Amino acid sequence: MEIKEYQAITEAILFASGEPVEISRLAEVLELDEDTVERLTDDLMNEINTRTGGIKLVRLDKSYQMCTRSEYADYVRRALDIRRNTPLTQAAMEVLAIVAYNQPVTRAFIDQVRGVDCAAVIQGLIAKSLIEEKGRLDLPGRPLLYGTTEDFLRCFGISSLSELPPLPQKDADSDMQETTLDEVIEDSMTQTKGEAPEGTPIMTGTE
Amino acid sequence: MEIKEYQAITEAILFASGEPVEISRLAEVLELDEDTVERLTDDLMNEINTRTGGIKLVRLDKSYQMCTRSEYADYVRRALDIRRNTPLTQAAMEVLAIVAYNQPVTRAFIDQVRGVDCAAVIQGLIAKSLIEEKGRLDLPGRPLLYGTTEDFLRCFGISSLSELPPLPQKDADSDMQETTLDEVIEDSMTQTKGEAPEGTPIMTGTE
Amino acid sequence: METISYKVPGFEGPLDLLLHLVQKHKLNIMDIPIAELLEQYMRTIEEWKAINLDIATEFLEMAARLVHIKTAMLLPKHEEAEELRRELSGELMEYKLCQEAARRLAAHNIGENLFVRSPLEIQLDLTYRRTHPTGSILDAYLAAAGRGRRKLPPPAKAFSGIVSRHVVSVSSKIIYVLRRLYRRRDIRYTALFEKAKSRSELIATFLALLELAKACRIRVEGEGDKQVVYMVEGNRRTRNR
Repeated sequence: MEIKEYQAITEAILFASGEPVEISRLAEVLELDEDTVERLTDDLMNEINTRTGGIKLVRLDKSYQMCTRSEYADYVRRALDIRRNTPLTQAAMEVLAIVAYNQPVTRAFIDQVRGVDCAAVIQGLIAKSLIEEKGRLDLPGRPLLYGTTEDFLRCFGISSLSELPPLPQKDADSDMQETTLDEVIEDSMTQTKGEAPEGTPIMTGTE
Repeated sequence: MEIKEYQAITEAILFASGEPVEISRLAEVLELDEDTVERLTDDLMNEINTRTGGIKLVRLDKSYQMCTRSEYADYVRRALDIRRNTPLTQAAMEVLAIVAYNQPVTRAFIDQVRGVDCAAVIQGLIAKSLIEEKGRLDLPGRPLLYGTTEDFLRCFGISSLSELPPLPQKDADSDMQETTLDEVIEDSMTQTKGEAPEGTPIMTGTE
Repeated sequence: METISYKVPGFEGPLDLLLHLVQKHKLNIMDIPIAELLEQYMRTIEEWKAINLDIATEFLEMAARLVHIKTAMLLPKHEEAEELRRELSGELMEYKLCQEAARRLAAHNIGENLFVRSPLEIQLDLTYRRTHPTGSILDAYLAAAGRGRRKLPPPAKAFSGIVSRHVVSVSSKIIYVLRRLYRRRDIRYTALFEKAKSRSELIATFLALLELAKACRIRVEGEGDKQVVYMVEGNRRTRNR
């Protein structure tokens, strides 16, 4: 088979799936190794994204997805009668930022950073498919862990978490000084380590 | 605006819609007359359908629709099929286990045990035919009850629910580290009242 | 807790308010003048009360915490107060960083303008075909239900207000008090404090007693050194059903 044909099949699959499709799945269907699939899909992406059209391919972690170009959003909305979603609230953005930069995280951790109960906000972000469960922490109570989704990557225009906007590090005027979020969090983790994890089930003390 | 741009918008709309879009609708959104829209969409269709790709445009009466090329149908089907048979997520496994050991159960009960909204996971398990509806509870709101299916038994290599791996017994004292406040209270209440501790760890949450 | 609207206009929570006050009054976040911050904080709370806003528990909890730190600082040796103050500084910096991260992230939000398709409807038998070892269902159950020991989640969120963050040791004291009461139905009030090794343990025990009394799980009778704490019988069942 020719490269062009593999690319055509890939295009058909991405169109039909709608959702992000993993490289491994494409490789299985095309009966090619993943490196080859990656190379030819990157080429396809390049071709589609440089021609004048309404569609583009995005790379999301280990997947590809087909979507519309953002510059035509207003027309698409009008044609399909899509109401604008209410934008993410400040609370939702804060929770999303905590999850994005620290994943996987527990709800207790999110609550602690924000100083308020975030259960409802977390549910909302899960419903919007921006965050999802990522297993459980191996601690008493086995709290759930949350992380961001591929939809999150798409919505924020990045193809992997390494492309998240950098956080302030040595901003001269801020009080942050040289602390990164990770350091601050690390600190607060060690500080609170002695205590029971806050939040859901109330732990017995160790008397 | 250039013709190319109108065509790009049309492409975006047809992509996002998936369904046939009427010429009149396109004309309204593009703010062009229908003849013009027809001409430029026919051109677009011609262009898309003559290049080597996985997508084509079709004309249906007074509408256009974007779809995959039929020669790639088998690949598309295979890709979607793989998607459907990806292994169960941890969340799905947990919901399945809660249903298996406590059936019939309400969604509220499942949500309560896991501490998160499980509606989407439950729907997924129903689609996979691992759980099914088992009537309604005779309570206000008449909540649906769920139980496991025969496919569930096959999936886990057992021939009846009685073959589910037994749950560990409560042991009297070593559990204090992980108990919740409620359990402490409950335990000590049953102890003082001289009742035997119940064997089933989870009671149906429907009292 | 979800039922209480904690969102006071403009503020995401007590940390947000504190950050606002720190910036407004140009306080040093690394070396917070607690007395001044407390005064500003209370003034804001009073203003809200004056216009009949519901003040959420988180805000009151923070007020109590500031008072606690301020009081602790009055002691001649106030290492503990310094520690509490540093802890608060850390939390504020962390939250500030969180807000900054949220701001930077929000600038990249293009999700609204990208449209994706829903998967093509193909008639497929969706029945799950994989098989799993029988034991994996038990593993999953234990993961979800917590070694088979977790029953229904705590009732009515009765204690959520005190379980959070800094005062978390209060929850262990609640258990401590209840456990002692389960052994005997009544206990001398002062006996509950005898084993405490630090001020914060004393405070936590005291707060635990207040919470339990408020939840009608215990009753305190008598005066002075003769006070006795009683278990309230049967209450949980009625509360819970």
